[in-house]
Amino acid sequence: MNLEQMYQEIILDHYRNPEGKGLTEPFDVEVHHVNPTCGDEVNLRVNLDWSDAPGDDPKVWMSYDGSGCSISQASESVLSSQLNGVSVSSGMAAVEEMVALLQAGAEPHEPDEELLGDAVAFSGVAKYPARVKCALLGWMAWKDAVAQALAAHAAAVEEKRTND
Amino acid sequence: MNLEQMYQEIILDHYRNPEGKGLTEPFDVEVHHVNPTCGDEVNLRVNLDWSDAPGDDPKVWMSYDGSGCSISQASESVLSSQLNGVSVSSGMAAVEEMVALLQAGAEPHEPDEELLGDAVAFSGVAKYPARVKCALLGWMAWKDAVAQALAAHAAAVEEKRTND
Amino acid sequence: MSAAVDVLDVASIKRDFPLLARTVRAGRPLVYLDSAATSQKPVEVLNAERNFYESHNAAVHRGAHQLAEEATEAYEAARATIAGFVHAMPPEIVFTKNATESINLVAYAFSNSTDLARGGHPADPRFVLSPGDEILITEMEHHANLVPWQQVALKTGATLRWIPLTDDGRLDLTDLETLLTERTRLLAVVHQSNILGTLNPVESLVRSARAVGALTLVDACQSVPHMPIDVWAMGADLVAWSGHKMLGPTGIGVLWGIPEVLAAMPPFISGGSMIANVTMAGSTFAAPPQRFEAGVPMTAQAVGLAAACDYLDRIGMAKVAEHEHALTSYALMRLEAIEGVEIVGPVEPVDRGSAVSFTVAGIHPHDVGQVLDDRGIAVRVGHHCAWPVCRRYGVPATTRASFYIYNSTEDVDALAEGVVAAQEFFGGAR
Amino acid sequence: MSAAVDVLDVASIKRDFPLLARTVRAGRPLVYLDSAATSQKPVEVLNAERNFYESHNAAVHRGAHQLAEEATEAYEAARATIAGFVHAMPPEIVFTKNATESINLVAYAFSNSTDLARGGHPADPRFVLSPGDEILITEMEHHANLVPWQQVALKTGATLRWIPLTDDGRLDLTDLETLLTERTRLLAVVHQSNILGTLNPVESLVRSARAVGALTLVDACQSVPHMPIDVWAMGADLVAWSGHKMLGPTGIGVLWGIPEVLAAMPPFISGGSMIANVTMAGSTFAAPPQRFEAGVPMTAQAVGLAAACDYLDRIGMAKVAEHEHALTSYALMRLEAIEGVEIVGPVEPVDRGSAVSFTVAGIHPHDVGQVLDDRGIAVRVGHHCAWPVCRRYGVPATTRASFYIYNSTEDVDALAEGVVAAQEFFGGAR
Ligand SMILES: Cc1ncc(COP(=O)(O)O)c(C=O)c1O
Ligand SMILES: Cc1ncc(COP(=O)(O)O)c(C=O)c1O
Repeated sequence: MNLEQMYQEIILDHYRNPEGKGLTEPFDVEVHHVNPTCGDEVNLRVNLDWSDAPGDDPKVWMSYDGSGCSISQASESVLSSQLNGVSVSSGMAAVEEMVALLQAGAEPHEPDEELLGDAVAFSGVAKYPARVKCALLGWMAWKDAVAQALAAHAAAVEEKRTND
Repeated sequence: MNLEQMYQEIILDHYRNPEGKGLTEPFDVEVHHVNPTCGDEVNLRVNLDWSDAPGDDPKVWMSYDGSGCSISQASESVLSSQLNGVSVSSGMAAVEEMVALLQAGAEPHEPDEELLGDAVAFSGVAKYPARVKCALLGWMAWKDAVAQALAAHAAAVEEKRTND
Repeated sequence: MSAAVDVLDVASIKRDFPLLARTVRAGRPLVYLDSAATSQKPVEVLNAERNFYESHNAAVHRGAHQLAEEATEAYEAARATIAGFVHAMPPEIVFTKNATESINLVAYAFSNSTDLARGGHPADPRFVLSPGDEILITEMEHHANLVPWQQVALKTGATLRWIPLTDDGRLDLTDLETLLTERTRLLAVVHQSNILGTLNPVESLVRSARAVGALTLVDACQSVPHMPIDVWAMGADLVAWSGHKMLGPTGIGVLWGIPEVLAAMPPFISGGSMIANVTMAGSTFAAPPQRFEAGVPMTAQAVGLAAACDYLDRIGMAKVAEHEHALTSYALMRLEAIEGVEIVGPVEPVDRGSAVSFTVAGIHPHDVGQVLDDRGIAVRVGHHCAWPVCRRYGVPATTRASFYIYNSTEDVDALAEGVVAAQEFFGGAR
Repeated sequence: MSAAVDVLDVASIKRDFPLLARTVRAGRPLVYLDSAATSQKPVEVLNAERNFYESHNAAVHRGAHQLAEEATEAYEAARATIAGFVHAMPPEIVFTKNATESINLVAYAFSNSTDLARGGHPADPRFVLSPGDEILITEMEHHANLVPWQQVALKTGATLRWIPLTDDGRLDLTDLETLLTERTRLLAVVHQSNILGTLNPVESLVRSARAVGALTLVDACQSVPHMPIDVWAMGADLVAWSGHKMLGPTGIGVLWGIPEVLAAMPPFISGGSMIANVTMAGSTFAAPPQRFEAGVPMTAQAVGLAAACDYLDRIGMAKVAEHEHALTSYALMRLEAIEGVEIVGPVEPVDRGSAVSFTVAGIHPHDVGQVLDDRGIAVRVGHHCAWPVCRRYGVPATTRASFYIYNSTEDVDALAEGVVAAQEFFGGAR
């Protein structure tokens, strides 16, 4: 039955018991994303950890809080469990992969389970275009927040250099 | 053949040899009417003659000049020959009758030949809605001009009364 | 467990609508409960459009050839039919692309008149706004009758005010006297809310607005399709609605107006076919409705909408209203009987139409909608372009079922059973 | 006396157009020479629209049910097809009701930005006008690209200027340097004149305008239907055209724009589906193209227009242009050979399209059109919504024949014979 294909047990589990929900400190950037067609909302914070970052690829810590449908809530929970403490580069790769999975269209996309972990459970959502935005809401917020944090960091470095 | 039904010989005659074309003086009111879809234009002057008018029904003298298609030009010529020197009331009745003739729609209108004279020849135009405005251009200008002249006369009388 | 008997012969009506015969998802028969968003089209409407294209298509009001005459005749006959449907005369009917354009046409009459007056050009003072002037709407407006007025306020310096809502989904008229004053230049109000279903007392509101000298605009998107409407009896200066919600094609809307008011409004969209005279240096404009119909119009769509009016007239709008009233009463009863379901809007089937919004405790509307969809039941979920209403009632969104002539009590039963199924499916949730 | 051989297989194309099989007046076969006003529709376009209504109709971008998904998919797929037709990307395509609305959308970007800036609200300076600023058009614009700019000038205090015409129907660019200066904020120019047939050198004009910092808008109503168009290669910021002139349904038009330019433009028509966030106090807006598509759109019409693009693409736009060029050359030759006939527009078939306007000495265009109509030949007579062009050439009106893919050299023969017949009929006139 279609419904179960979309609402995999793993999604319902994340929805019922969301992981890591609640905003934490410290953070570099907080973003607020909304899905204008249904009113789902997420606040998402990221903190870049340059401590043992190989060159320009820091670790990203995140926290979030949000409200919305089961798909958006479960997806944010998976995001939090999957992308906490990963490097920017592998996090961005995971986001790309999630987008590819969800916008697969007619030909199904064979997901990279390594990158996505539990998020592969969202493959069924690709068949429901109206829900794709729900599943991507948190992931797009993460991408936006990280990009902002990187830009802020680059600006700070640049300022320091000119001041020196 | 349809074409000859519309372009009755009498219409073509009036078109080739228009009657009374050219603006004359004196006049009470001049109006300028245009058909915005085709650019046909008419200038029309009326002069009310109250000399032996029974009460409020003066005679109307008119002159005109215009450019446009055969139908509008012929119709203005007929108007000029038909409605020069008639009383306002019978002129207005003729205009009404002309409108009824031209907007007859599916059921043909049996025209009042007494009132319309040569203008009955325009009955074929009723079948061509796009040309009805051409045939009515001068007649509508006449009606407008007479209404304006009557209003101006009434205002003058009223002013005279209050001044007295 | 069907408790009521349908007023209309739904089975026979349904046969006129090809789309309603299709199945969705895994072969489920379609139960279409989203007519407040857009209605389905009877074959008669599709045939009317197609016949126009196949036999009479040409640019209207322009050519001297036979096709152009026929196209013009078809377009103007459609105007007459649509006018008759709401007891109006043809010159009072302006064709637009949708109700949103109709309302914007009025909004731009204000901002354009204000611009013209500022530049020292003639403009009817009723449409010229200054800071201190007020536009009054309600908190239950569709975005289409809210956002344009926010824009007018931004552009002219006028103030936007609104009539608030009561907890049971009606206009709170307690402070009407402080909201509707000589400062009010326009009252723009929805006749029937697309989210709450509330039928507003527009006649009396319009009378009060007229008493303080305000112009009045009624958004009748959700009433013209569903009940007998006499625009003159309503009493407003201007009334806007869409064709696609009343069995007509997409791409056509209507603005009705009192001739004298329409005549006082400057052009909105300008171009061909709306002019009286054009030179490079300046132009003058035709009288309404042509003044507001620039360019080649939605001719085939007007013809289709007229066919829709004929179809509805044959059923009879009083019967349509009666049928929907019965369905709505039954739906309210069935939904209220489900524990955890909360109606957003009037719970009494009095002065309300057939849009029924609700929430289900613990289940997001998107998820309710998904379970219903899986069962072939098409409802709408979200804020229904009336986001402030959701905020007012503290819900992120609602699930909305809405009924029309092709819906039956069985459809209501399917809805109620679907909601229970959603509760079972998400049973374990918080 | 058919001298040329048609480039396209007209007989076979004609069979795709149901209307072209009909007769007019007293049983005359129809010769349709009025495609510059509106084109006829192939059965494929009618089927696409009907199939949408019968199988996928729902409100787009709104529902979570299967029909809503399908309708959204159909609408966005149509956008992609139409984008591809002019070598653009889908987000660069805004749907409107006709080209007139497309152009007004740009005109209102100027007047609305000016209003917002006056009120101290943010607005992109490129769209804010003040006295001293200039808008440059040409003397051969259709009213749709003239009257809106007159209105903008009235509202903002900007000055409207225009490039004059040469005696042979082309733009007179002699004084271009004094007309196009740093004061010029916008150049709005027609690609191909609907009355003269002239094909303007828009690429170089647009380059000159860009050099002085002006925005550029091209009215491509008469070029997109008739020749291969690459909007990016054209070089303008914005390009407008209509669907109904290119085999598509009535009620749909297009505005193409450079994404960055569209993004700088404030909303035009506002309401549902174009917002990002709405509260009673204020709203924010979606990115283009949604920002400019308020309300339930002309969904079925977009689907129909995409089918029209597919149909034309299958023939090949280069072939379409070649076919029309041959017909136009032949028509110019045939008409010029008739004593008393005067072409209004370029007489050489170079840089000109298939709209051929002419006058016949001593016979008013209305009367010429009537005789042609009586013979089954549909042409347009009048000022063709380009009244200033008639004034420029000192004629009250013209007769215009215009050709498309379904016209043949026999149609040109019929036209020429019809003109001679008109001369015979009115022979005795002055
Ligand atoms: C050159 C040109 N511009 C603009 C228009 C207006 O197009 P529409 O009437 O479809 O809005 C037309 C057609 O009438 C045209 O030929
Ligand atoms: C109450 C109300 N007003 C306005 C609109 C806007 O109508 P449209 O989208 O057809 O322009 C709608 C429908 O969406 C509505 O329900």
